[in-house]
Amino acid sequence: MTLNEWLPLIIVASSLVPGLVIFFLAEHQVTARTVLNLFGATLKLLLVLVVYYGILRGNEYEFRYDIGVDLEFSLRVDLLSLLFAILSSILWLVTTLYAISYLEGSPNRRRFFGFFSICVTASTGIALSGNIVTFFIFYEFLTLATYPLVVHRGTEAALQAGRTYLWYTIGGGTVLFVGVVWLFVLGGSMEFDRTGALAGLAGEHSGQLKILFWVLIGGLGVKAALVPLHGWLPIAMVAPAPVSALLHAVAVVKAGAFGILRVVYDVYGIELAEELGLLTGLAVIASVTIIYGSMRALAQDDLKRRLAYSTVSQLSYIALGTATLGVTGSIGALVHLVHQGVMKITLFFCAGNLAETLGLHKVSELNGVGRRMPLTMAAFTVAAFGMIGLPPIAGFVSKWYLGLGALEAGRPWIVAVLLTSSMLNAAYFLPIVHAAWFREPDGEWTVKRRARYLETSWMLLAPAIATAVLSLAIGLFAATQWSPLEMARQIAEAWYADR
Amino acid sequence: MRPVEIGLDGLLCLLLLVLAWKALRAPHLYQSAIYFIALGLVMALAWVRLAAPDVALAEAAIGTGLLGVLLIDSLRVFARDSKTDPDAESEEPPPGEINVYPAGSARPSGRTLPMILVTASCGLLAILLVEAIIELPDGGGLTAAAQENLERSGVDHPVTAVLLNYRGYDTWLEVGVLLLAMLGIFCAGGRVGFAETRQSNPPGHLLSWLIRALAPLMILAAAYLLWLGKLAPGGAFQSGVILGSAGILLRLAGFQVISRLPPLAVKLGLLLGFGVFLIFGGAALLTGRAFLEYPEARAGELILLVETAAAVSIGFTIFAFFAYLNSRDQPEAQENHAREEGGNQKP
Amino acid sequence: MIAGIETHQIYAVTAGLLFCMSLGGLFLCGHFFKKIIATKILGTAVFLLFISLGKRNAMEFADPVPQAMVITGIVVAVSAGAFALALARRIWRETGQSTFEDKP
Amino acid sequence: MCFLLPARLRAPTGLAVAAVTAAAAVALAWQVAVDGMIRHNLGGWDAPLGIGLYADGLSCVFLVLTGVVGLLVSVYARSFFSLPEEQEGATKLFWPLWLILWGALNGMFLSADLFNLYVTIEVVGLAAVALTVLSGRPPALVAGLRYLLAAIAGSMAYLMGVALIYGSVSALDLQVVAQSIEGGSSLRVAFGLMIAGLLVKTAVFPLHFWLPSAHSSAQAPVSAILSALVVKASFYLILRLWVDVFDGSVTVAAGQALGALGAAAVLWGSYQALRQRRLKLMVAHSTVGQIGYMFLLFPLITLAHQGGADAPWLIHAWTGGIYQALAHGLAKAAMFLAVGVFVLAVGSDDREATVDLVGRLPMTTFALALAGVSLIGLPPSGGFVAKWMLLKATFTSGQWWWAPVILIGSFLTAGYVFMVLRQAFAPTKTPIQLKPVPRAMEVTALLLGAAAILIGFRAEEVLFLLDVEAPFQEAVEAEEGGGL
Amino acid sequence: MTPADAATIVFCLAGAVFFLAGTVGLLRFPDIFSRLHALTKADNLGLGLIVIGLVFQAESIAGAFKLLLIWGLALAAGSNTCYAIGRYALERLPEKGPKEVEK
Repeated sequence: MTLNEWLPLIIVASSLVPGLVIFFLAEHQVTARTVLNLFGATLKLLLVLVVYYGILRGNEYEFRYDIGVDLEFSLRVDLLSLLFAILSSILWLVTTLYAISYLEGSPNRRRFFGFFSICVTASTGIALSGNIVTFFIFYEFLTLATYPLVVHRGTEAALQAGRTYLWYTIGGGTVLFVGVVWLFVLGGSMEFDRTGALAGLAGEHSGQLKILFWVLIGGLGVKAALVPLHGWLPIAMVAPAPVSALLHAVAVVKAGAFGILRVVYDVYGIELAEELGLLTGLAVIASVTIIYGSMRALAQDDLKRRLAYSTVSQLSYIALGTATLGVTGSIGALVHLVHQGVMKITLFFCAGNLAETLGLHKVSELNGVGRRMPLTMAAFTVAAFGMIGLPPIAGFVSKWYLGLGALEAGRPWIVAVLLTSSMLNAAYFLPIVHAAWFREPDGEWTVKRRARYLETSWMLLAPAIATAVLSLAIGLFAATQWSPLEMARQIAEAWYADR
Repeated sequence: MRPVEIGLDGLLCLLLLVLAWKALRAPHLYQSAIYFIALGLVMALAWVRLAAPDVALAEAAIGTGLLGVLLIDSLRVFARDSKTDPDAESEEPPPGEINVYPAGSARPSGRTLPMILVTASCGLLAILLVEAIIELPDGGGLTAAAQENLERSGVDHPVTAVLLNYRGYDTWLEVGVLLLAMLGIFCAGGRVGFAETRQSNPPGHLLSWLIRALAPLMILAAAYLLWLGKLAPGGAFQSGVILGSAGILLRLAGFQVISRLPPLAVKLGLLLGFGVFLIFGGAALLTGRAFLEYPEARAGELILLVETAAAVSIGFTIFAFFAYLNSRDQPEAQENHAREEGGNQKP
Repeated sequence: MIAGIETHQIYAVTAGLLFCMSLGGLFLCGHFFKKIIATKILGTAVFLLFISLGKRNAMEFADPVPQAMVITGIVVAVSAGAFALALARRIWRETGQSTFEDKP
Repeated sequence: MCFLLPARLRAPTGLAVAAVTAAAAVALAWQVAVDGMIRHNLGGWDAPLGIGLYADGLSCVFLVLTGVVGLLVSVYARSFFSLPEEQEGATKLFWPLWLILWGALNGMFLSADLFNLYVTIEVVGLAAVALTVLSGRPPALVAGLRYLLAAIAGSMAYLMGVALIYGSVSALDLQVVAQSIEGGSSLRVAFGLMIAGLLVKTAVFPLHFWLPSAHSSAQAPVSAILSALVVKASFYLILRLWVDVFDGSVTVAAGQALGALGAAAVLWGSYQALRQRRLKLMVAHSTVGQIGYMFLLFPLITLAHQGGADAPWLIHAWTGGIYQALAHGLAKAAMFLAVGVFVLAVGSDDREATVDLVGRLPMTTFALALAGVSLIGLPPSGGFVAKWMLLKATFTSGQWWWAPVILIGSFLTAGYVFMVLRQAFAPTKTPIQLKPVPRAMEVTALLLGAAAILIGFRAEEVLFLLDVEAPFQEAVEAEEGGGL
Repeated sequence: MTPADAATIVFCLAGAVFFLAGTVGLLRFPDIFSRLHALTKADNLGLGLIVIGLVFQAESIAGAFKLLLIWGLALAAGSNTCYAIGRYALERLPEKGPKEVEK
């Protein structure tokens, strides 16, 4: 075996090993833990970049391992997996920094960081899975690794949320299990690079394939928070801010969305999906989710809950783009996977900063907070504008491509959905921005955490600003060679190459 | 088949069925036990009718004799020991009341449905089973094979050959089962070791004289049976059982048997048969033969040796069953009694 | 008709009946003591079948293999019975419980 | 050849013997893997007169499982029985009894003779009951008696079947019987009786009535042995009879019936487990459910016979069922041991008492969680591989009606596992004083849990071993041929 | 039929008659002592007669001796059993009065 074969495994292990080691460290060995965490995060990022470079030069990275009979574990790198892997390794690094400061002095940090690393392992594994079985293994692994994070605080609300989370995700996992086995029986091991294995079956088994598609979507839709399977997401908000940030930006919800991408493009293939008439249904569900999520977000006073519903809504842009036939729409979906992650993590960092520094949790308490915490609110504003879709921030790019794709595919109603949603986005984000900057503060701030120079601890501030700048940058430089947009374009064009 | 024979066999079988029915349905445990013992004796007759004197011996001695003693000894416990519930204490019949045995078949009325179900399914099973049995082919069996190899086995009696040579492994395990049951009984009793007490009412002079006289005779008989096993019905089991019953008789007459032996000897006695088998088996393996394989030339002597060890162990274990169970209750029962009296005096 | 019946068949059928009867008894009898007796009869029935099968050849010698197995079986069954009795006695002494139903 | 000597000595010797036994099992398995099936005629007498010992892939897999679980449980037991709390009753008899039990289990996996199998299952049964009542506590005594009577009835039914078989083919050796067997009602009845007797011992619904009380009232290492190994033994025997002896005469209806019992067990056992408040009872009920999964194997391999011996799902069903047995053995042992640690430390086995377990007994919680993951069948774990194979076989063979059972069972299992773990993260308001628990106990539980997960990573070796003299050779070859 | 055979038949029949009488006695007599009386007579004499009858069929002196030994042992055991039951009944009688004893 050459190094190229081992690299995918090493990428996955680069967070798993630190995670496991952390469990064996003592609670008070803060330095060792921090070093280990940052080392793992940096290493992973570097490795992913190395692999990206290699892929561009035409190298192949594949790791195979036979579990037994016909179960095969396979990690394989393609552009789509790289897109997701780069996103998660960057955001993991940032979030780790943030979490170290955020949780300073709280109990059970050993447990937290251990599971945190394992959680990222799972999402990298999902990204690199070479076949549907491996995908499923990591998908379930992710469920297990995130549960301790959701209930980390151990309060009654947290336990309640944990329970809801588990019932939803295990239920989804079970449904997905059926789907995966069924798929396996129909079409073999389902390597993601052998698209079209199912195409030959279309004539004979089209009924089965249709049902199977909805079984798979049903399983994945739980994590992707498609209505009506989204119930767990707003409740899971009780987790600490870094967890919510990671959960919403990369780990859990993206796993679902990523899975939908894989199923539509790599398992069924876009042609087969279209032929069976599956895409319209998916598009409808996604649209309903977008509108519903936004409406619900409007009604929330709790900042994190509002953000959560916003996630429900924004996530379905990916599904919507997937279901839009045509290169442009697919590009929109792919690029939104990245853009939404970066923007949403910024918003959660900011919400965390507000809560941690001033103890603010409600939208109605934010009057004038821009004066007390200008940098935080600046980052928040950038991300919020991005979400609404104002140029030149990242969100604009993805919405633009989505809309364009819908028109190309001849589905103007999707554009209407996008516009409505953007208006609703504006309706729930703009009041916050307005209140923060232009209203008078209601009274004195009760400061929980002081910093000497800045508005709050730099370790909390830096990640938020960094991701805000990033979301601005990937919007501004979308046309350059190294942007996510360019990557998305390559992926999508590959999918449609043979059409 | 002569009609007389059929009549005799039919009568025996009918008797078996009736006795079994009675044993299961008798209203008193005591009656159940008696019917069961009678069933065992009739069964021994049946074995003889079926040309299986070895089994008849084993059944009469172990199946009925030993188990009968144990059953009746247990009845003593079930009848005498009162519930530990202190409130019920005063309503208990006075000690010495032997005939009031707890009824065994008092059945709550709510159990009619399961009863019908069980009866119906057992009836169905009976039909299937009888049909299956009738369908079995006539003839067959391994008689011929056993006879053919008899010369190589070192003994002249086929049953002994099967027990100790052809299927010696089973016999080894079976000696193991005895040992295991002893351990199990220790567990059930919650105490390891024997505590024989003197009987509260010593038996008459006549009885102890008889038993004293019988004991050596029984040991002699045991040795004879052991030797006989080589060529005729008899062998380790039967002989072991006689040894065991000698011990039981002594015990019943109030002698302390096991308590007089050092604990190590007790353990050795229990382990002897199992161990000797194992040593021979291992030795055979070491000399390049199969486990438990006897060298043909000396098979007879070796088998006799193994049999002797097995017989001693069997006898000893069987006796130990009884000795343990029989002595088990007495010290504590007396203790309880003493405590109660103490308690009564205080208020 | 009657002359066609062999000794072993009479006993074999009896064995089958005994087996079913005692199986029913095992379920229906309440008291531990009777349940134990039922298991013993159950065993006896099986042994009876074995031995009657050994007698099929109508020879002077019965098949020695079933006989040896039955002797082994009797010892095993008696061991198990003694163990069961010991357990039942202990339960009775400790809790005054003599069936599975009554909870003292 | 390994002959396993029960030694009547205390812990250190016991442990040494345990290690030797486990090593012997592994060595034998190795030899079988390399050289193929081994047969040893005891006493130098060939079948039909003598008794043979016989080791093929199937027996070796179970031998090794017993060896691994047995060794770890022995280590655990050594600490457990030196605790002052666990000295009541006849606990010093644990070692001889356990080693006899182990020897008998091994003897059973190796035996090739129907009557000898009867003797070994009787030894297993008696030793298991004796271990159950070791503590001498009244609930254990009652449960033990119930277990004993059920076991005797079961083995007598089995023996009745053996008698009928001897009556029709005049042989007791498995291979000889298998060759000379023909149809006929007596064989069907014999087969039914044997299977029914063994079902009682395996505690398949609705014959599981004795299991929960017996397994939950025994002491922790004993519960682990009973749940992980003893019920597997009779399952092994059913499997052996089904595929090796009655190969030609099993019917679809019989397979479906057994599968239906298994399915009912899965649902009922898991549901009952969900309802229990006491942890040990919950784990015991869970055993009933998990055993049910193993029985789903029978309809799948039976229908295949009608469809030809090279049906592709055969190998899936076969390995799935056996993998379930292995994974459950490891996971359940881990679970009982972990619960044992917990009960010792906290002094209660109420489900609600697991509050803040993570903070107080992290290693034990982890063991519990790993075992739970395998029981649910979440990847990556042995349980996952098992359920994957079974589910796949149900789809391929067209018997899709078993699939919902598998899934609902998993879902219920997830329910009760997380009911325990849910509390584990809740911080305590009042710090509870924990009794110190020997480290070795926590570590062995964790090792078993980890093993249950790890066998999910590498099924290949196990499957290779299983291939030695396996049934369904045609299917294997067809599979391999197709693969190439 | 040899004279020995005839003797055997006569003695065995006589023995059987004693057994029958003893059994009838056991069933019909009112209290424990008279039942014991019936039983022991039947046992000792009936068995004795049958043994004598069988001695005529014995193949060797040793065989005959063994048969007689059986009788002797049965005699000893029977008398002892009878003695034990009687003693037990006597001890209990003052309190309880006559009652059923089933063996």
